Amino acid sequence: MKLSTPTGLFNRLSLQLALLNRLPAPVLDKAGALLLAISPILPAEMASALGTFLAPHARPASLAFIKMTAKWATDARNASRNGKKVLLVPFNFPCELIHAFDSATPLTSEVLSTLAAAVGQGEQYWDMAMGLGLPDHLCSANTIELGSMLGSEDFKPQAIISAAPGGCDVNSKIHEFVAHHLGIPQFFLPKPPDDSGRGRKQYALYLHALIAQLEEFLGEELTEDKLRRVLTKANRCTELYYEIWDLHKAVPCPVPNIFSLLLYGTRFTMWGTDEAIKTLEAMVKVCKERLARKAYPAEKEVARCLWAYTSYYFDFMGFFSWMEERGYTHLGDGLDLCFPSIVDTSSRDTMIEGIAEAAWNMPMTRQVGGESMSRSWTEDVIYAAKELKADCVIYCGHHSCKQTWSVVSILRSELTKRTGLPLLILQGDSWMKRMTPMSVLQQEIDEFVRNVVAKKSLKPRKLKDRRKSQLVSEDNPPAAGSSV
Amino acid sequence: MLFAGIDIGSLTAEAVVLSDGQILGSEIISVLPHPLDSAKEVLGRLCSRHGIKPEDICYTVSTGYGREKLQAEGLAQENISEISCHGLGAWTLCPEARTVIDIGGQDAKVIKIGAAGELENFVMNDKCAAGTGHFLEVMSRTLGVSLEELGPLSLGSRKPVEMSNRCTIYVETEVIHYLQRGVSKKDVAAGINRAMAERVLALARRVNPEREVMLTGGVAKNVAVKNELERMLNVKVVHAPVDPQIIGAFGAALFARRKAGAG
Amino acid sequence: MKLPKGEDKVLGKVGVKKPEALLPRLPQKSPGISHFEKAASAVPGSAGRLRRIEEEDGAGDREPGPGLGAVAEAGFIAPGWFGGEEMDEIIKQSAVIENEHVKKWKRDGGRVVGYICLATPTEIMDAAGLLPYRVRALGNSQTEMADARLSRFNCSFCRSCLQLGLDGTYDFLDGMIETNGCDHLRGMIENWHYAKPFAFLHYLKVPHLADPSSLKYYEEDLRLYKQAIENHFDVTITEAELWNQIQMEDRVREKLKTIYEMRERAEPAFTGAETLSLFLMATAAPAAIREKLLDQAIAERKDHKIRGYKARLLLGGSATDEVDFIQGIESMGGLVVADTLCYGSRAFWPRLNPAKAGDPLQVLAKTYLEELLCPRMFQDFPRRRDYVLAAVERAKADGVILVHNKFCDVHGVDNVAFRLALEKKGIPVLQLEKEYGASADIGRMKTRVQAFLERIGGPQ
Amino acid sequence: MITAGCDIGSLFAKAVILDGDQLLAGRVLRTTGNIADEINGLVRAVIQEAGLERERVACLIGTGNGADLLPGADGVEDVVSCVGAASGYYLPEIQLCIDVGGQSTTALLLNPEGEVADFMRNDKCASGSGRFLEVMSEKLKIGLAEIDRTVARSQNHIEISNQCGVFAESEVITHLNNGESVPDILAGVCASVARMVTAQGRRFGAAEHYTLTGGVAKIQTVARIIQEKLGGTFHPFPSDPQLAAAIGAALLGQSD
Repeated sequence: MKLSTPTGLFNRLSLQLALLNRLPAPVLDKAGALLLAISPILPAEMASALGTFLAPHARPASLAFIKMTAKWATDARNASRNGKKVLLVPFNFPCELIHAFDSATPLTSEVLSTLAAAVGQGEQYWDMAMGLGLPDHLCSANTIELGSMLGSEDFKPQAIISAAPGGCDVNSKIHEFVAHHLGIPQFFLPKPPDDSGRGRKQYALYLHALIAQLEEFLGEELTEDKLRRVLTKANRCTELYYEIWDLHKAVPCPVPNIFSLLLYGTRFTMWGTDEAIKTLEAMVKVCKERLARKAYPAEKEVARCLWAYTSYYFDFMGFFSWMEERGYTHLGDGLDLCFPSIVDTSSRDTMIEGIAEAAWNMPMTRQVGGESMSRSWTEDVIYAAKELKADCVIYCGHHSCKQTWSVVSILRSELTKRTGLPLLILQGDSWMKRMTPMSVLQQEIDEFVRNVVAKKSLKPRKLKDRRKSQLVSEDNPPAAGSSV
Repeated sequence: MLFAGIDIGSLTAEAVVLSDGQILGSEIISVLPHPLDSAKEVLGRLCSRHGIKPEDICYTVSTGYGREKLQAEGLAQENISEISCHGLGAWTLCPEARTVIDIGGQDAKVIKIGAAGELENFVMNDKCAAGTGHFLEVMSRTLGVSLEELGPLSLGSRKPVEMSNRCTIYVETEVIHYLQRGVSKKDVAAGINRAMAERVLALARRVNPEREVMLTGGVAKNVAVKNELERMLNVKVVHAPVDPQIIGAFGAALFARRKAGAG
Repeated sequence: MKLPKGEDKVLGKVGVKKPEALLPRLPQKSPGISHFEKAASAVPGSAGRLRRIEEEDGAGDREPGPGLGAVAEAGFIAPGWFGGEEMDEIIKQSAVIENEHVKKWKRDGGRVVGYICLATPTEIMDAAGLLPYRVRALGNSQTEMADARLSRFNCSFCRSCLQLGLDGTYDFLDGMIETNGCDHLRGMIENWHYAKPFAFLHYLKVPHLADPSSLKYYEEDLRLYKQAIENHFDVTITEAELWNQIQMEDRVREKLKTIYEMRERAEPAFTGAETLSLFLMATAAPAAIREKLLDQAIAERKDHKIRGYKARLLLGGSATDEVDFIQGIESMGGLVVADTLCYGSRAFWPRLNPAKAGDPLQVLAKTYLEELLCPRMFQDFPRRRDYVLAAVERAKADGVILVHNKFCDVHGVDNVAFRLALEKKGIPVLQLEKEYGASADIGRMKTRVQAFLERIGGPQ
Repeated sequence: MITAGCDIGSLFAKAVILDGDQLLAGRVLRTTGNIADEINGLVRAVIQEAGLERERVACLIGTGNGADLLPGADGVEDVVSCVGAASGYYLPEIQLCIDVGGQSTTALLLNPEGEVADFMRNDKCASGSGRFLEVMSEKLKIGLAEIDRTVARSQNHIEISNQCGVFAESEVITHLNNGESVPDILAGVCASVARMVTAQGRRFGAAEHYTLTGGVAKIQTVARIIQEKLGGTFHPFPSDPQLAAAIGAALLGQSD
């Protein structure tokens, strides 16, 4: 092992995770407890990240998640040694397809950026991309990871798959730029924005073409057996996904806030693997036990918040536990709204069809990649808000999400009209603290909950009988001597 | 023969008069609302201080925001962009520094100069306007110190505050927030200077700065920003032998001398 | 302090030219005399500040003609250096949204359908007897109605278009063809339709790839688009009529190309601002008029020569219909001799095959998809790059200005890749990020452009 | 009951004394770094202005970003609650209150009971805020109090189209360099602020009856353009609109 400190984002992260992965599970668990025990002497932010991840009520699932992520990163790290190729995929891509190949391993760029944000390393890689002159309105979820590839001695993937055309211009564009810049092949799974069935058919064609291209690129046939092996496990993941979904419905919510992230973190990286099943099972177990105990971290559940798109990841995940402490339940965000289906594993065709269905319903692809960006998104948010008994919806307003920003005003009016639920629109970058500091975001959420959401449950403050009043008499003008 | 360069920026106006290739005198004032007034004022002061008559100046080049207006109104024979002027001025003073970072009131620019002093490339802040002289001006005012004090003030800071906002107007509130909560001016000033340097850094990266860099404009006088830039960019900031704020006007005067055929 | 030796040479290299280039901002109008005759009979010294660039070459100043006042009253700054009756008229008409041709068409009972994206085959609308109108914002920067719906993070061009949609400027439209040109555009049309429903809205779904299956899909989509038009407007679009329109459109493209060739000459016949005006006119007038206007402009400028500019520039980048912006660049002496704009060469460079063989929709699909030169296509960066490089070479551009509207992701990123490619070839590039319609922003832009012109020198 | 409200915002601190719902005194102060002393002084001054002893004030409520800095406060309220309370109480017919503060614009939707039903802050950039207007008028060397008088002399419409405060400043400089007059440019700045505020005001759809609060509402030029653009019926806040949050705080101090 080289002794010098690696510079790139992936190199650093995967080394840290690889070290973790070497630890036997009981040791890791103990290490977790130990880390938590010493957290008061750690820097405040680091402590908050550990506090969130390793908080006793989430720890069994978090540890499983860390192990799973370590396996995911280590597989990519050791890929060339094991004769495998690393394919960089976006979050809105069914990674189980790549897991089905023996000679490939998927890396998800947004997840890497999120992990970087979780350990406070995002900004430096963003700056590397900016150094090339790239515009500052790009998506940090991609630009952080890709900035590292472009600007440092980081690991490079062998190919990029882009599933964003149709769902997100920014992602598609930055993928294209990176592929071109690094001189590696780029494969596509574009989404036709068409709800008539014609688009879905075309999408399946694109997927078949993609599979053929991958088979050729990897020199490996994607057999029925391989698909069945992965998709059987993916089906188990799907069952667990809906168990967690249902558990969200209980009041107070037994699902720890951070599970939103763990759930889609699993979906985007290791879906269809044993590690994913273990992680999801651990999550379900935690939730069920908490449900039985009616456990809730705060004194009481003050607000049940559904997040319309992404959450905030830049403050070492402390944001999730901050919400919990205040009695704000995070019911999941837009990235959790991927509604997987059980795949028919009877033949290669049915299985590929199942993957197409899964891809079609990946977050972002499903919502803003729909024929109408506002309608598909609105329907999903309203459905989830009703199902999960949300009493408010929060839009994080990541500045790069031009699609959601374009139609969030429509979402708001439809939401108000059809459910009466209020929508808080925040403006912060999900992955970088530069845009809006967490303290400001927290203040705004507090103000929103106090004044709009939880008002009913608070002590009513009756002003005297309302009447139209002269505030001041004519001869006593107020604020004399006051200046602007 | 006398040649003049007048640089009307958004915050300050400078004038330089050259005589026989030497700087006869220079003057800096805060701008007045109208660029013509600024030009007349700054040149007038310079002339009276050095006992010369404006008519004695045989060629004038204007630069900076007010450059076109000055020419249109006959106060200058020619106008040249501040980028070329800063480049030529800096190169003339210090030919080994091929990268010039000029932080003006509204614009920050990084200029690359060729071996013979020609303008090779430049980048300017097109993004958010934070990272300009205006930023430091607002912040020093908020801190209640002069622009000149902002640099030395921050030198002893061990714990610079972190400025998490990008927008100048929001950072101002952040500064107020820190001050109101009892953070020392030293640490706040250090945070401001670091934020400033970070913003310039992103710009500078785009042109691969050379080992030796010259800072021009008012910010060059801020020792903390200079130190931060040296550290972050891994470069050596060379000192201009004149007030770094007059380098634009100096470059303009050099152009004037050239244009008059006296070069 | 002594200046170091060699300073003289340096100054020569920086290459600053006498800034005479305060170009006349208004077209001249003098009935009966074409502009070159006017140029020859110009009276020196009379035009004051509105001096022409050619004065350098001894052509001298000339009197602003009559008509100038009338144009000024129309409330826009026309882009011409020269008038010429037809050009004046075109420039004047292209500076209003509901121009006289549109008004007349409506008065005569014609119907107008809007579109924005250049992946929209207008031949189908023409064949249905409709007037296809390419939506534009003409530098409008007041967007408070749009800002209540779209966000500050949305492209300011789209916000400007939405504002005009909501404030009634576009009430003359009888329908709209939407495309998934980019995310901002989709959001803009969704909000427009949500707040103020179109009488007719059809969504043409353009694939982001141009492989055979995408082509087939798009061809089918064109069929749906044709049917939607037929159903709503109660017309039948015959194959013969489609062929006619394909031929007509190809002739228009040919003429536009001729204009671009005339502009790329060593002594260009059109300024960049004039060319944009012509283009705008050619996408907002009935078919017959489009052709006629272009013919007239070509005839009028056949022997016209623009000289004395400082540098030849290529302008590339995102959707811009701002004549003012180009004029601002040209007023500093940087003549825009070529462009790779979406309101510009990219819209007509690919030629149609008018051979009347096969299915006309197939012909349209091939041209409009396979040859679509737009960063929304995520597969063919090399083709777009080569297109830019070829244009630079053809027009003998001294430098390239790449511009994108703030928050335009597809062009913002493509421009970086173009810049890297151009710089590799030693071609100077200036990259600008700007707010759409901020005409006063030209102050900020001018510093950059002037420095860029000083950098590249150009013909002395 | 006599109550006091103190609103410590990003640029200004405001304090009022209410007797029931009658305003006895109100003051506005531009704050600097030395906030604790300033606030103390402000509260003392306003109590004195009301001709009272400190003991007579039954309750002192703080609000605003700096509410935690208010010494001796009996409670803290959100700005939204305060502005909502004040505008809803004194103007029962309004459905919308647009509060233009030092660095943000907030649209408050009020229910028929005069309570805050929903609210929305403006986008990330500070344009359309009091600070934006201040920065621009500083550039033109015009005090905020002189804006209306200066704009009255405007003869031409100049458009300021940049939304970034600092870039808009460069636009202002460009106009100055082009020889445009200060009144004309200032009129453009006011129109630009008014457009931003209007856009925010429209986010909840059209309101029949509304009011404007915050310091910017005092600038007649801006308020007038907003009224023209928004339509509906404008109800002026019955006192200095910059005091609205402080008045609301004092009012909420009476509610127990």
